[in-house]
Amino acid sequence: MARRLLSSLGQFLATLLVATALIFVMLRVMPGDPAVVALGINATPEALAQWRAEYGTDQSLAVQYLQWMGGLVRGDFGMSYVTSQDLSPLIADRVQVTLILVGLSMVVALLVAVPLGVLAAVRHRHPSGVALAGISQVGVAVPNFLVGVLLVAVFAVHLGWFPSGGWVAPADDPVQFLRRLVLPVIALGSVQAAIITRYVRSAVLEIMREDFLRTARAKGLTKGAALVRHGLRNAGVPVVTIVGVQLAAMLIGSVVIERVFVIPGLGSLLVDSVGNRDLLAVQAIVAVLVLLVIVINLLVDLAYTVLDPRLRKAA
Amino acid sequence: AGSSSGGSDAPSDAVVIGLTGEPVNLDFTTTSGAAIPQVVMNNVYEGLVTIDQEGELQPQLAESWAVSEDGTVYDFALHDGVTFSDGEDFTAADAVFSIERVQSDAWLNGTKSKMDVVESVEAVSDTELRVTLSRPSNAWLFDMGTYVGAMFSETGVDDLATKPIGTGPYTVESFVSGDRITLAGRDDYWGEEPDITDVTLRYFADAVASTNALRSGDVDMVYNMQAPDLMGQFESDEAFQVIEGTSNGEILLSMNNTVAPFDDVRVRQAVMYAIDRRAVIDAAWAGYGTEIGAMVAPTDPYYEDLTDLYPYDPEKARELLAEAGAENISITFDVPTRPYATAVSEIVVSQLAEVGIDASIQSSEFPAVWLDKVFTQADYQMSVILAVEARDVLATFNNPDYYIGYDNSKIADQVIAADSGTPEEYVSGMKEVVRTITEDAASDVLFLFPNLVVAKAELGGIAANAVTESLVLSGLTWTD
Amino acid sequence: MPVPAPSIPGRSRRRSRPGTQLVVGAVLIALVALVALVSLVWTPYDPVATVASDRLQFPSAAHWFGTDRFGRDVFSAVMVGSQITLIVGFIAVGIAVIVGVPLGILAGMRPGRLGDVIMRGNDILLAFPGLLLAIVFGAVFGAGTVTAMVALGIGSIPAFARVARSGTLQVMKTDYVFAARAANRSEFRIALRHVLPNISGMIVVQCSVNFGIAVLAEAGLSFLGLGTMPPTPSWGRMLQESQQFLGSHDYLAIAPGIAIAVAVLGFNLLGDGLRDRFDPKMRSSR
Amino acid sequence: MTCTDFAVDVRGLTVSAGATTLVDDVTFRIAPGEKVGLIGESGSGKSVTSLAVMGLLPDTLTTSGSVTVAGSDDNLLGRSDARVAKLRGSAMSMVFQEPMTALNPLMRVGRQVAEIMTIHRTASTSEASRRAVELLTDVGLPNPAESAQAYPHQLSGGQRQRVMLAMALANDPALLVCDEPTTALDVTVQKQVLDLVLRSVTQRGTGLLFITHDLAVVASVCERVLVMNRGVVVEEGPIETVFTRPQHPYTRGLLAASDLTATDADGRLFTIATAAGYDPSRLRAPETSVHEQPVASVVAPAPTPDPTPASAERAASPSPIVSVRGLTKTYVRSRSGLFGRAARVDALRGLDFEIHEGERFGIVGESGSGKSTLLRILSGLDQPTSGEVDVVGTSLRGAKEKDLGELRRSLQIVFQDPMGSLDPRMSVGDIVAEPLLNPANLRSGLAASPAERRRLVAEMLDHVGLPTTSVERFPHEFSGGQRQRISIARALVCRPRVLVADEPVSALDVSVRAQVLNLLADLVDEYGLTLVFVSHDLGVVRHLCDRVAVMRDGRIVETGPTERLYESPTHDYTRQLVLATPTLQHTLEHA
Ligand SMILES: Nc1ncnc2c1ncn2[C@@H]1O[C@H](COP(=O)(O)OP(=O)(O)OP(=O)(O)O)[C@@H](O)[C@H]1O
Ligand SMILES: Nc1ncnc2c1ncn2[C@@H]1O[C@H](COP(=O)(O)OP(=O)(O)OP(=O)(O)O)[C@@H](O)[C@H]1O
Ligand SMILES: [Mg+2]
Ligand SMILES: [Mg+2]
Repeated sequence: MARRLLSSLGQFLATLLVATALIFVMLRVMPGDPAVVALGINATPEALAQWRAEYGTDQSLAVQYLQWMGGLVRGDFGMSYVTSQDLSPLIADRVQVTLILVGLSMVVALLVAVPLGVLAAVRHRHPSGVALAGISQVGVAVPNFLVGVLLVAVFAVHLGWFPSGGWVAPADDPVQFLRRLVLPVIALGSVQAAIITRYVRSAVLEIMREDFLRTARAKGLTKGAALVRHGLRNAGVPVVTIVGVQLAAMLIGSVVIERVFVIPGLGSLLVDSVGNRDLLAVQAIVAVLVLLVIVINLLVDLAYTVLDPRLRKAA
Repeated sequence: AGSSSGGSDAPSDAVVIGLTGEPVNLDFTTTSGAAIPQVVMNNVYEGLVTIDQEGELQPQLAESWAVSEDGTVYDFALHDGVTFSDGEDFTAADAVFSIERVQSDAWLNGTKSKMDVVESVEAVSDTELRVTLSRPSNAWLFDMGTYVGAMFSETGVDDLATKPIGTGPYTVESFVSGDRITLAGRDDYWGEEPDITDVTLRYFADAVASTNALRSGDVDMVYNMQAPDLMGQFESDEAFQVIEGTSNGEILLSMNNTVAPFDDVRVRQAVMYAIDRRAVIDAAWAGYGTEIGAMVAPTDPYYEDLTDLYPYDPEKARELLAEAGAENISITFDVPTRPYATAVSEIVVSQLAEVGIDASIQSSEFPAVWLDKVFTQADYQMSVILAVEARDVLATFNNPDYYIGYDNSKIADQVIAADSGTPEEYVSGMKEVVRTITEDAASDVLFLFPNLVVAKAELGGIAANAVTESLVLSGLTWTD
Repeated sequence: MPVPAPSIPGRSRRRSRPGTQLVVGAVLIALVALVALVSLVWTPYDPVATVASDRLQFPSAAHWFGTDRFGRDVFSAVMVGSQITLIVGFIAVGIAVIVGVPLGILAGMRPGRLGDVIMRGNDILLAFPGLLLAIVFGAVFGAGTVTAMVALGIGSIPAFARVARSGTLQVMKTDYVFAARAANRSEFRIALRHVLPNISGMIVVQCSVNFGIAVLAEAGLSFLGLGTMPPTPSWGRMLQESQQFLGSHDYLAIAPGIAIAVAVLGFNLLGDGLRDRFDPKMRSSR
Repeated sequence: MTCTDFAVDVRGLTVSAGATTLVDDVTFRIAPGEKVGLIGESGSGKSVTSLAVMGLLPDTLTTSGSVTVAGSDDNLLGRSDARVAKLRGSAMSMVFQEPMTALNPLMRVGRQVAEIMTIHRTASTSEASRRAVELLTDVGLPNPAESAQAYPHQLSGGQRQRVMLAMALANDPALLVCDEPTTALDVTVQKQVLDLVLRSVTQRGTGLLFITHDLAVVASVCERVLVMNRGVVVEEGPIETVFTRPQHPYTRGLLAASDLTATDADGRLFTIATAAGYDPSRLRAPETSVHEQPVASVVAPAPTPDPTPASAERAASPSPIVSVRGLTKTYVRSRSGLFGRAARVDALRGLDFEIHEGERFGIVGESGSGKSTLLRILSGLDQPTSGEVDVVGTSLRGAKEKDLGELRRSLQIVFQDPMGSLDPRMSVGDIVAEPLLNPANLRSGLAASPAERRRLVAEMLDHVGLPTTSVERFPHEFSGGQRQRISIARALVCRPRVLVADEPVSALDVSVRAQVLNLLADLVDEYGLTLVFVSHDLGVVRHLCDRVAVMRDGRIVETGPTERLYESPTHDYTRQLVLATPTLQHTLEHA
């Protein structure tokens, strides 16, 4: 167990190192001189030179990379070329927003999807099960931004039940915070719920064919009880996989929903920074997103170990 | 910062305004773009003079001023008892500092050239300021009413990007990038204190989101609304008022005069004939907008209706193209990623196709890519942009190094003569200049951009005419 | 009988008739493909020509899905939009297959150091979701259809490499591979003759799944303005543009919305159907 | 344990899937303490019958008839799942075939055993866990307290099967159903488990329904037997009677094909088709026949057309075709799933032996003893860790792929799983032709042209008794026995000198097994092959081979001529193995 953890951690760090190098190189190819972008159109050559010296963009790439990495290790993303603001607090803010949005949506999705998926599997021959499977299939096919746009049109604009978007920090006003989250979480969560329902259904269907479930029934459990006691945890492994994959995809995929609901998340910041050619910001955001994805993958790996004793090394 | 939920239950001294196009920071001395002065001018910063809703010069920090006979010496009498938001007194010394700062290296914004005519500035006393110009200029005092003329505190320029300090009625309370800026009214404002003391400017990445927020009561006013097709829905709704203000912004179909095929005046003229500007306004901007024919807003003193110069005439366009040997040409069309630009571009492409110009759209992210590629490097053939600055016809065409690349040899002397002449000579001279530019089809001004404002019916005092970049907040008030 | 046969990838032993999912999926995809093909030679109107006098007309006999704010025929635009959708899907999936599958097979056939290196690289790539790549590539190379499909393609390489590797590992354990090696067949021949055909089922399933993902991602990118550029019709951008007409001209959102859903649903159903057909046991790639 | 006079009473049980009837009108009754066997070939409906009794059939199947279990008075068929669930695990229990998958991999086995008691509230939670350890002790699990804490994957197959048994017996059921509980186990382990089952049911007076395809096993466990064929019970009666005086031809066929010591007039094993000539009563015959038969079997199937009959004693042959010195093989596993296993596995720990041209060399041993590893090394598919291996003049130590062309021309393999060894995506023609594409073969001009290759393939298919039209078809279109023929055809198409076979018949039904063994024997003779034959089944090796090596834990513990080894094993382990292998004769004698 400890060794597995250690090797997971080692892999994690190596992945991170290579990934950051990749990000750095990739973004150096980006067109547009950051100095010109930052200073605007009529800046004098001296001003540009001064700016470059100040921000270190006149240094060699290797030096720039090392400086950047040095900052990363200290949790310092540097200063935005465009806004001249410290990126670290800004990104920290945005990460928080995205994590809340994505996390909450996933929780909601799981709360809906697990029971529905199990139901759809157990009743896979009944009309209700078939209907559930069909609904989830359609749900997967609907783009979440369409759901978002429709939710706004109906519940915010027409009925006025919820705000059409925006973000209020939970500490500032918990009630507003929650009210504003309702629609985006539904938009993001409902499509996720459809995806996860499909996976839960097929995982449970597969588990229902397993011998040990028959054993459990032979012990005197009814079908349902056998499934609950013995099946669900086993079905957990593929579900954890898909939850990990979806979480990783949502971190960036939520940008569309952030746009629809005017939520200042990390993805929106990325798109804005790309538009502003805020090189350092883009670099930092991509690094953070990649870090989060890697962390999710690591957690998924650990979750397997917790769920499945076969993956644990003998002590 | 988060309590500004707006809506009917909002306190009567608060207002939430929805905007699109967020400033990246608040320092217009180093960063270009209209978004910054929109927030801070007249609200946080003030100038010696200001420009009112009708486009007229009005005193602001200067009580009055006198101009010498030869038009080169301006004597300003400044208000007494004006303080900056950091508590410092505003004196003539600050004015000297501010004007000289524009000329120094600290000011990086390109508009600093507007201060080039200033030869010297001196503080005669705490409330007396003398500015000497190198030559008479009709334009200079007007420019002093824009953000070039903003008055800074000598001790308050350390962190312009996030903490602007001015003499205006508001201070910036918070700036949540990607979301909102909040302004708070000052208790110690020297002038009349505004009714609304709690202003939240919320920024929306797209126009529909901002109107949705208005409908759902999250914002009280959407200023410079970018989804004109939604106007109809608001017009028919009692709860809202819809104002079509004027602006100084022209939608300019820029043609690069230095590269083929637009280095040929006939091709440029063909484009002018090929485009049905009324149809462009109708399709791209739901009919809101005014044909003006040249890059001069009707609020400018030297405005002249030139819309008849190039009527919609595709036949003529084809003839001109044939004459220029430019039949069935292909061009690239760099379109900045702004709603008006994408909307305009689609119909322009379609109309150009009618006369045998195959324009392929290339999207340029705005501002960064567009500024870099089109504006700075002039690496483009055709583009479209909303030119928002006031009285910018000369900035655009009287400079062969500008991205338009218009050959200004014909107008350069006329311009100096007009600027240095009497106000009457100024007006007639400028009309002449503008006519020349238009006849040369330097670029096509598609229409004057409307400043569409939608607000709750009870909100009064909306400064709907965007004569300068500034959005004046101090007049706002709830009317019931 | 006494010892259970290992799960062998490949065709199912019973030649069952295709399931409803497969049929419905295939029909939907055929529909989209047909529309795309027809739109190559014929659309009711020129989908990009603006007709100012015809703007914002509700669906009618003349314009089945109405017209947009430029007076363009929505039906024609939806038809042509299917081309972009299919092309993006094909290229994205194609890139992922062409790069991912050989890498996965190589990693599976050389489970030692080489395989480890490949899979580590794959894990790193896994940390870059396709949408993220598309946004960043858009910044680097300019946003557009090509950038989007390449980015989405690269983003799906890990999925294919994983599937191919896990399939290859299973195939390499089978006795028929041992038999082929005992017949002195070269590794390359084994990969070609035994591994590839036997994992092709899983690959096809993965293709179908990723096709759906690519279609959705392209729509999302276009919605953000980072995908297909105007005036080329794209369903995602049509949806984005329809937003300001919601409530007054809903049909502008409905047509592209349904088109996206039909395409994605089609590919997902096809994928599920194929999965059932090829081998229900072979689904998880982890 | 109940006042009823039966453990289970099944009447007119019919199970159908749509239009097809899987089980047709089956009626039987098992008295308390009675041990009844249910035999029949694969697919005859044994499992369906047992699942129907337990109420575990999938919903897609429809049932009629009646099943009554002691403790419930009415027909269980058609009752709700909840109703029947109350009886499962208390009144009736079941042990399944596959010990690898029948236990929940995520739950400690102690809890799984305890659960059956808590479900039926026969014990409180704490009591149940205590009882679980007791039960595990009863079924002879080593360190029961510790084992209770283990997860299934940490136990061996035999141990898992004991856990299943402990579970099944926990609530003293009136009926225990065992569906092939030992087929996945080694013979020695099988013997232990069978003994355990017998002991347990006898002690508790439990009625036993024991399902197997292995006649010897059923003879050693049961008193009464039902013979099933295509869903119909064709014969029923005491073991004695049924096995010695079978009334139904199918029963007779099964018996004949199962008896590897009996051969027909041509010296070939009986199949169901040729069973008419079989005399089942020989199973009952006194001592003499036991002596006589093996002799006959050695003599009979060895017509030895080989001019130099391979005698086991003739070790002095000049150059052995296979020669192995100090062979070891160590696998380094990246991830070890097994309890306390190190990452290194010594699969082979120093082997020395020789095989001579024309010899039929058998290798027996239990699962994991290294038989397959050895074969893989002999065929150049794996590298030895140390030691010298010479096969048909090629030294395999450190040999590169390109040096092996000759070896692969001369040595071919037949594998155990008839489906898994044929690429499902290739036509039979392509499969069989594959060895001909060996560059060494192409160079030798054996089958340089496609036409020539087609001819050779057709000829070979004909030889193994498959129609020539088979070339166009795909493996899934063939039965298990036919597939094994394809495998054999592939192995022999390039006329190798050595044929290596890894458990080629253990996945086959007895009747098919006999056919395939006959075919192998014929072809080995005809082509003058050297045969290396691996099996865990002593009977098969005994029938086919003239010299045998017994493997255990990566070592050869004993080698010698087949008969000597069987009659007078010198090594303890060999003796154990021989004793543990149930044969019809033995069990019937001792019945
Ligand atoms: N759920 C089912 N649906 C349809 N047919 C089935 C089902 N289960 C089993 N069968 C069929 O019923 C027949 C009898 O199967 P069963 O499993 O009882 O055979 P068996 O005698 O136990 O064979 P084996 O020795 O291989 O276990 C087979 O032909 C099988 O294909
Ligand atoms: N590729 C491998 N990697 C690691 N260990 C292996 C490998 N192949 C075999 N082993 C191990 O080597 C030992 C011998 O295995 P082998 O397959 O030769 O046994 P066997 O006698 O053929 O058994 P069976 O009768 O079950 O087929 C076992 O412990 C097995 O787990
Ligand atoms: Mg069975
Ligand atoms: Mg083996």
